[in-house]
Amino acid sequence: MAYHDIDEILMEQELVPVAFKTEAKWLGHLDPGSASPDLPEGARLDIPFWMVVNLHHQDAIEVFAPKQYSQSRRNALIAEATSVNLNEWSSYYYRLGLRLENYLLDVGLMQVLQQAFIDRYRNILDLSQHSMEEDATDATRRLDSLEKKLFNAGHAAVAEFRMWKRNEHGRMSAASIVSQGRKRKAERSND
Amino acid sequence: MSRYGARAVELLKEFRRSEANFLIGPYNEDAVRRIVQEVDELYAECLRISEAMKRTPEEIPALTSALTVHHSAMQRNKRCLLAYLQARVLQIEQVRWDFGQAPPASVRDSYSPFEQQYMSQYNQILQTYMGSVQCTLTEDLNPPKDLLAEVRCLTNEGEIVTENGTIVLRKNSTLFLRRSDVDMLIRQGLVEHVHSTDR
Amino acid sequence: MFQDDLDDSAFDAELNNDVRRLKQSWLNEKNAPEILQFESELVKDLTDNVQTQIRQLSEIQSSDVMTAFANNLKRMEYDRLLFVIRSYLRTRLTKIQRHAMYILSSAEMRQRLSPEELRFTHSYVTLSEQHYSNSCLHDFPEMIQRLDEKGMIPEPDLQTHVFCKVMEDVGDVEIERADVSGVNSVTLLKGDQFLLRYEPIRPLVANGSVVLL
Amino acid sequence: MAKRFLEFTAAEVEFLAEDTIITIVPNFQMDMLFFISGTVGPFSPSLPVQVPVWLACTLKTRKRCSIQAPEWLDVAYLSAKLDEERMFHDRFIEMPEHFMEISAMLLECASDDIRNASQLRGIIEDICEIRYAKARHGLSILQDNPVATQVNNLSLMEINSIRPFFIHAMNEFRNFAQTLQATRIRANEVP
Repeated sequence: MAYHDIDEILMEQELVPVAFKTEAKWLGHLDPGSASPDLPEGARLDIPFWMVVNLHHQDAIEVFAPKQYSQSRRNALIAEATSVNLNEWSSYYYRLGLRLENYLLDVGLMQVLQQAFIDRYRNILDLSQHSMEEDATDATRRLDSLEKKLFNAGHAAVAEFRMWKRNEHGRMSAASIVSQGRKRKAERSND
Repeated sequence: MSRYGARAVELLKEFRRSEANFLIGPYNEDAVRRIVQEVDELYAECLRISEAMKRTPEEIPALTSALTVHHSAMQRNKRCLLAYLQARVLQIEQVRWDFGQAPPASVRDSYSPFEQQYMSQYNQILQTYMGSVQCTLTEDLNPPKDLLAEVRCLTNEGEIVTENGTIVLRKNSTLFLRRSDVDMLIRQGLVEHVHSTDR
Repeated sequence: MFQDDLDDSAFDAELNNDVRRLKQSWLNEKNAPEILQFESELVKDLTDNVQTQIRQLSEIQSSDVMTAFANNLKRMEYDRLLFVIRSYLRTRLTKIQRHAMYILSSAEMRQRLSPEELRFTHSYVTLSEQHYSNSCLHDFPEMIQRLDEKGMIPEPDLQTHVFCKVMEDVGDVEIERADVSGVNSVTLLKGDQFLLRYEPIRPLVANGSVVLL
Repeated sequence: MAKRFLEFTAAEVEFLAEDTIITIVPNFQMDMLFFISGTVGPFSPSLPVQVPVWLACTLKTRKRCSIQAPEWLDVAYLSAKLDEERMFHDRFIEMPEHFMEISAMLLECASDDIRNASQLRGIIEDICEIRYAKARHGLSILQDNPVATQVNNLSLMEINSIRPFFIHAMNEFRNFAQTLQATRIRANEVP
């Protein structure tokens, strides 16, 4: 686990449905539907993943699969992994799924995740090797953040290699912050 | 759903948006202050829960979850803030490598006072290290192709002193400069590379 | 192979072995997830050598065209070596910054650094601690002010995959514990290239029987 | 500090290739050059001499020499390699070290010294394409968690252009496989 990894931190903000195994005093405010200051035994609500870790460690809660991992979603992934817009389901589909392993103990879910990644991975490979700079955003719209990272890694290396082949790599270029600044200025003056 | 940590997550998302545009966003002092304040409140709540536990030991099982949640929320805020600060530190260090000791004012204005201080001290320890190995590491970032590189001036910068003497930058004029001198000028956006002389 | 034919040439016989070793250390350093043993003598010898030569060159102001030409060519060679040295040191400094606290916490890692790098690491850790403390930590309740709690210190990922080339026959190397996968070892023979995890070949990179690509 | 200092660029791979020794025929007289990495020369008009590629290109650009194409930079030789490369689908043919970079550099600065330069460009392009397609295919059929992947005869430039994607993907494959395995073990322990 990377402490400073912003993606990891944002992933841990995803909501997870849980049920409290015992009464939890003074935590009523976690449940927007409840007016009571306390959570009764068996209370079901969604809490962010980062809150799950320690509560589960103390055996205070039972954890359920978030809806993006429901049986119908799994079936859709098994049937046609490549046509699913994973990003729409969750930007952290795989990462959260993998992290939930410890809490759900669901071998079936892990198999579905692994197979989905293997099935979709070939498309990502093709995209990263073929798509040009302009349409990269469009191509990656349907990818979750883990897939996007993979795409970016492949895409950047191919772009650099192509530049070398075009013999442009010898050119030194301005730092990205400066070129950006200049470009923005130019756009403004065109207005 | 609890709003604990929501501000801190917002701060990180804001950072992500600037980063996507290759910009160093302004240091969000207000957000940092509010997050620190939230940590204070969470801590006060932890104390309140602990005291209740001492007062009524039979309620300890029912209060443990509340203590855990508030404690986790403190750690969560801390982690978000440190991630924010560290991500910015990486950018600040990058600026030192890209622009040398004099970054553009627009970049510098985005720093907090502590970040300004970080910048100058980072610069110092880097200089000390480079001095001790007798090697200026911040130049020569690309493999040398030839001794000279042809550049076109982008601004009327006038006279500039380099390692190998004084040169005059007049807009749109072309110059042949020693590669070691050229690197930094290009990264500062003062000149652009025309082509390698040997390729 | 044509390359092998050329290896016997007179040019190659005089090739300074240090330069070749430096280039390999540079490759290893760029591709290994962790900081490797500093090649102190290599770097010191080559740096001294290059700097002496550059000084000598700048003292010779020859009006003879051919001498000036030869000097230019020499200067180009020195620049090439300087580039490798600088890039090697830069790569190491990048890793040091990433894993500074981890490096300081381990005697084994500390001794991989040059004295100059070690001094830099200490200053860098002090600087970071100061900055995080000033910016937010010292405003926190004391119980959460620490920077070295479990999981907080960034460490190199030794499990990452690397590309490597086998320089001498090694034989079977266990790559994976048997419970993770059925097949768990791979035979490393001279000349083979692999993509595999770094951790199992870590000692082989250190002793030079495997190099990273 | 920059991630780029931890990565190899195409320009750096080319830089390494520039130390390869080739033969030139100088048109000038000059004593031995005492380089730090070795001694070059002496140079006499019309007398072939061995020098590193970077020096050869520098001299050629200044019209101080002609370059002798390496034996392998030859239509018959490379055509045979191309056929061989086409014959095998599951492995890469052994090529001269740094063949992509050296041929690119020499064809750029010394095309007048090299016979059939444009034909050579075409053949090399074809070889590169086939090898690239093979690498991509090899990547696309990867799945699960191989212990090690053999990549004999893949050149440094080729490795470099697919490295980030390859490494990233393998790390993820392993992560999925390990998590699945851990779940299996844990789920069996649950009564």
